[in-house]
Amino acid sequence: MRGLLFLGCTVPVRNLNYELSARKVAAALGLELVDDTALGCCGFPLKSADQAAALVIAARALARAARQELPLVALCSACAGTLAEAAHILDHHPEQRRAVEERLQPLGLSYRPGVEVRHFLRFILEQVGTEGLAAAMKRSLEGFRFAPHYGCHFLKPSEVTGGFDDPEDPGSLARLIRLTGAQAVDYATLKDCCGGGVLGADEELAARMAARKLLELNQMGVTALAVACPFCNVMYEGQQKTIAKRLETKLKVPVVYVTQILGLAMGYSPEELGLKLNRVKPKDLIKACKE
Amino acid sequence: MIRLNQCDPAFKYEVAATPGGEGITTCFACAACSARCLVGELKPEYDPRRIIRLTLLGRREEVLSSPLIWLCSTCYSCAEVCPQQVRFTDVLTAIKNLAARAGYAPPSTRATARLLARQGRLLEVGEFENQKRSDLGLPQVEGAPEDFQRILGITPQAEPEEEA
Amino acid sequence: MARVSLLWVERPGLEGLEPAAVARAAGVELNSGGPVEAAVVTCPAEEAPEPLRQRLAGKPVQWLELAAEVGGGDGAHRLARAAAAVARAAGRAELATLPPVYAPQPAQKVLVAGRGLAALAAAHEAALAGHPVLLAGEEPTRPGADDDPAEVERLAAGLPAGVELASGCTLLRLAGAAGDFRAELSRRGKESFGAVVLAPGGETVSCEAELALDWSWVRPLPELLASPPAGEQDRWLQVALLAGVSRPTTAGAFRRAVEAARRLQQGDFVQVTLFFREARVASEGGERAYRAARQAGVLAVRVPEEGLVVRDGGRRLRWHDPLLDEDLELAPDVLTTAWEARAARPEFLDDPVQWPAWEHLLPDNPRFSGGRTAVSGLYILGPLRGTPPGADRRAEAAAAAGDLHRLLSGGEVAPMPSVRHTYCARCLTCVRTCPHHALGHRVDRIQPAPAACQGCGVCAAECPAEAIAPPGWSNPELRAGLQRGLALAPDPKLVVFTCAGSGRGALDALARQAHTWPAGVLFYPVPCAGRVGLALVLKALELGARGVLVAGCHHGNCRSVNGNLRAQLRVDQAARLLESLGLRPEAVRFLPLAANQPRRLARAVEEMAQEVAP
Amino acid sequence: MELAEKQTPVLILGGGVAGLAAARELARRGVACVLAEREPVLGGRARGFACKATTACARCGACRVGDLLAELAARPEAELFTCAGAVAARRDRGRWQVELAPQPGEGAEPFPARALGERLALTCRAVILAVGYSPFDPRAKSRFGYGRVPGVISALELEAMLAQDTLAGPRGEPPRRVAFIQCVGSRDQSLGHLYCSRVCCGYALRMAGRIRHTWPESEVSFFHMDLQTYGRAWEEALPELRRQVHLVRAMPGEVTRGEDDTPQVVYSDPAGRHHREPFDLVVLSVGLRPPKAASALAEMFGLEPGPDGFLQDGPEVFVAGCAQGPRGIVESMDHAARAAAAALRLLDSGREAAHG
Repeated sequence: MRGLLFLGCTVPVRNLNYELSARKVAAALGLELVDDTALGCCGFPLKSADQAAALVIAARALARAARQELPLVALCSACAGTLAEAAHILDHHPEQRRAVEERLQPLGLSYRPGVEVRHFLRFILEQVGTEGLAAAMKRSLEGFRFAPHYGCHFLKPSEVTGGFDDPEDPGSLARLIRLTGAQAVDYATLKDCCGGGVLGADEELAARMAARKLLELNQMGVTALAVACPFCNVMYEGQQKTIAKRLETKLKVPVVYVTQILGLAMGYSPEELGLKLNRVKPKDLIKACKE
Repeated sequence: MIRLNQCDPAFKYEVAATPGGEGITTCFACAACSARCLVGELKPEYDPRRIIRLTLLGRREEVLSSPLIWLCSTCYSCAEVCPQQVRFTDVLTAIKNLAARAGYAPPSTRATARLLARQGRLLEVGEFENQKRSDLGLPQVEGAPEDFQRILGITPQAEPEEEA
Repeated sequence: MARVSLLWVERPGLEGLEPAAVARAAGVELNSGGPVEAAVVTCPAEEAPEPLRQRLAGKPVQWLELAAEVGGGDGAHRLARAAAAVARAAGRAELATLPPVYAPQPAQKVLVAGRGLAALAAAHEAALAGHPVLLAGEEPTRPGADDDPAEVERLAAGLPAGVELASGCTLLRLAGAAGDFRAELSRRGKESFGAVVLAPGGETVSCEAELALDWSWVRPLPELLASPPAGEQDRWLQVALLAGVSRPTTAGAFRRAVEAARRLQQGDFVQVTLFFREARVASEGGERAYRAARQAGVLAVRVPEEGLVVRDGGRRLRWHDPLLDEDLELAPDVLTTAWEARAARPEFLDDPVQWPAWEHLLPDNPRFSGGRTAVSGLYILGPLRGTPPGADRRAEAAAAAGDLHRLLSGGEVAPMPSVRHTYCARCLTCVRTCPHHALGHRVDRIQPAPAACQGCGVCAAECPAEAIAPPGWSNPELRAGLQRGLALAPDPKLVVFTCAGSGRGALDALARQAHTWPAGVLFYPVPCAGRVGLALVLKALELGARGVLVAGCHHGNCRSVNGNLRAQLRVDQAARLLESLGLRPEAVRFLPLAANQPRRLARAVEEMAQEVAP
Repeated sequence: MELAEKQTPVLILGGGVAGLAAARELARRGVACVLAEREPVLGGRARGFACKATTACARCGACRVGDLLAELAARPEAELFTCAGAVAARRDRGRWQVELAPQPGEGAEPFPARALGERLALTCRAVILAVGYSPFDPRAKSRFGYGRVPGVISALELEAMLAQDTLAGPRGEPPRRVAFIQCVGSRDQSLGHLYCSRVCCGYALRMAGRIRHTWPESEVSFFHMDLQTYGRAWEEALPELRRQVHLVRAMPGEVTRGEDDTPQVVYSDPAGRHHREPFDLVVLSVGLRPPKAASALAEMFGLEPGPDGFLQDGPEVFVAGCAQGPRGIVESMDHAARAAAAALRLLDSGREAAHG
């Protein structure tokens, strides 16, 4: 199975550990991720000021995927969500689609319905299945406790992600984590938004949003918070120190990508999965996987 | 005191006619969205229901000029719990688009457009970044800024350099 | 009087009971194959062996599921309960051997007085049930205030042959009860009817009549809809529609209001603001209509109780919005209100001698559905009762027709109470206390209406002279059963009177679960707790009972309107008497109960049996 | 295969309140009928409902099911079957031919009904469909935590608990703080349920009253959007209701697992203030959905689909009670009288035609 890899803006620059681990996991599962270096942005950052332009930008990516007859596989939840939503709008609103087509034409592109948009983790769950995934596991992570963070655009709006998982009672990431032998913990702020969306508008508010989850997990004590989106990573890992300072407390919540957890269980070394790029490192986990 | 006779009854239709805003009028004020809004929980002056009500009342300027409308984290929780399918996240996107058209957008939104027009992505991928990528065994990344310039109708040369 | 025989059919639950002992204790003979004059059989008719049924054909027989009466427990009190049950049944069997007494036949004709859907549907349904119908009113075939005219027209066009239409004829006065109503009708004079249905069509009344509005300025909603107004681009027309501000509307009125709001909103440059306390969407299609109105752009404003300040007769409306924490003001160009159908009560019902007060006539009691009133054979339907328009009114009319047919066909109703005129002091206690208004006083005697008695026995409990009782439920008969049962029951001899509407059902449910009762409990079924009365409570104590528990229906749930309250009153009275004699007043109690509360009965009986035990 | 055959003027499918009331109405007019109930016992859901009386009857009507059963037990006209479901139907020369098949089920009551033992081909003039409703499955609203958060139950479970005196919190103690959440599965466009279920405000307020009466120290919060009328004395009862029950006008956003594993209701009050309130018990007032068999029956009898998926009358087929739309116990009984009357009218016209 092949997919057109959609890296987006942040991942290829700031979250190389995510990209590394995702590529490794795909390789271990026999999935081919095709690169298209010109894909660029998904359009999400423009939505609030000019959603029509954002839609054209997303449609551009969809059209490029259609040309190659490949599903679009995104690492960033916001990208996956924006692209999937764009496909939904283009398929359901003919007048918006006409407007988009007009603006795509000068680029030599044309939208064709039916392009599948998948977040990488959904892609592997659907393509490989839990049995296939279990078969790819080489190292048990038993004894480690991860707190899954689903974030917002991985599962919502559910009209667009359609039945893959229940955003109100999500379980897909926990399922992936449990496949490694590790424990997926349930916790009160499980469904909290990371606050990344308001970071530009109100830094203090964004920090308070992220802080709720960090405080809970800090007290609970977990191996790591497991994320699936570079935005969420920015808030929980990148901003962790700033948030701690703001709250005049100490926070030490390691943050890893779900792909890194899967990679470790598939037998890759922490090095190969870019764990040294993680800022708040799960030391015990790294140590255990070095042997 | 809000006088309804001085409000703009057409405002809600304007929002409803903007993509994403279609659901605005169906709100029956059940408060489920507000209950699930994390932004609102932490910042009480922000309340999805309040923005909907002001819109329905026709408080055009108050809504469009409010800095609160830019605080949505687009987490879609409100849309998920709404029994009337108002889809507040999308409604607010429609409102923000109207606000931007009316000149109320925060400066960062213009900067975003310029960045995309220049780089095809928000973060620049230059030699330094690609070097780092190749050190890690990752393929090179480029951009296609021309496409973005065409879509956005911006040529980076014509635009003055960033103001701030 | 005839001899009553006990015919013993073995049934599950009768194990260990000696038929001869039961017969002896009940004071009847045990039949072992000889001739039978009247009989009590220990199983239901449908369970009896065919030869036995043939043998008893045509004879007065009481079929008695004795096993259900006996229940579990030890031998002595099972025997006591069996004896009491057989004795009661024997009394009823014996009564049926008496020569027939004169009983007037109930009149069969039904008077439907009113207009619109409810009246027409009632006429249709009563005629279908086989009763001649007089449909009387000013214009019976004109739609009621909130009826669908097309549906009314359809019904009016297809009136069955058995319905006589009397337009321009109104009901002036009414007296009597089921089987014997006397009505005075304009242009027709006096006539007799078996049942009477009152179904006035009602008038259109604003739901906001209590508000200080300038009614000369307020536009009636139907009139506004007939010529919808429009505004201008630079000056929108503001329409305020009050739909349940003074108090929440009915679901029907709310639905009409939101539909009207939607249509008005569709006018050019018209903004409709809909004010209400509760969005009453509990009607068919109500929620859909409410959403459609909002979708069209109607502004929905929910105000709390007394939350809308009305100034200048409605030209300025002000309210507080808690969410915005702001006062809001609207100066409407047009003000209109939701409306509902209300029917005035016919004047003759206000006669306090002839008719019970309105809240007694229409008890808020789930057993009085389908148009029924406290007066047997009198039905009140449609707007006068507050029944929503449309399907609910059709259903109500059908249920009323079913019920009046049940009364007038006589298949089902208790036989008329028997009056011993030589004992009767004409004190009219029974006339005043009969919850069904079945009893009247004619010339010199108490005269029950022929189809009105429901057999509750309140008259028998209240009559100071033991002059009236439904057959089988007179004081002497009940005393006999008590005496036999108590003679055999072990201590503490707790008598539990169980009402047919509640205690009896609970008892049956417990019997099905093979509940084990404490020793010495004697259950005594009565048709209504109101039958028990003071005399019987005291008699039970006199005969050796250490406690008396009367299990009747909850307040507001009595089949006989207030038989339960009467029972409670008499129990309290007995308790006071005991207290004044220096005895424990707790020895007599009333237990409010429902048929689906068996555990409550079990608990109360167990507690009381323990408390009164010597 | 040879089928046992039988003729009857009217066949009633469903032995709940509406079906029994229709049978009683026919019986009172001396018309025979066959009633087939799919479950092993008669009485439908209402039979398991609790009496909600406090110092007075709460007018729920649940006690009337017993009256219906008692009256039908004493009448020969209605032949009652349990464990009997319709599997096929066809019209033939103005008659319905309906095939009943035994349904699995244990604990059938021997009296007044008997369990259908073998397939039965029935020929009848009219069919009354009184197949009731299905309660909304609260799992479909996962945000309310049903099946996930301890202490979250559906209103039907509360009915059973009150009826069987087993109401208790997760640790066996009587509940101190109880929340009712209204409109779970009703008034909901996102589910495609754009209707009010009509009975929920009534049953929930009655149960709230019963809880307050039984445990006066208990506290009850009532989360609702709009109160729907539930009785004639509603207006007068409102002030007392406000004293008894904390009426909160808000649709909660979710129910989460709070400290000590007790449920927490997250809501925003009318002034926009955010709350996370702990309770011992959260009761989801689930709405009424069309009966599960609705589409199969509609197809079997050739009925046009009714609003919101409920059933509506067809040729010689009459719908009674909640199968036609949500209604209370007493209203269902009246509604059944309407269906019975319609069936009688049909029989009557048949007689007239035969004579003429």
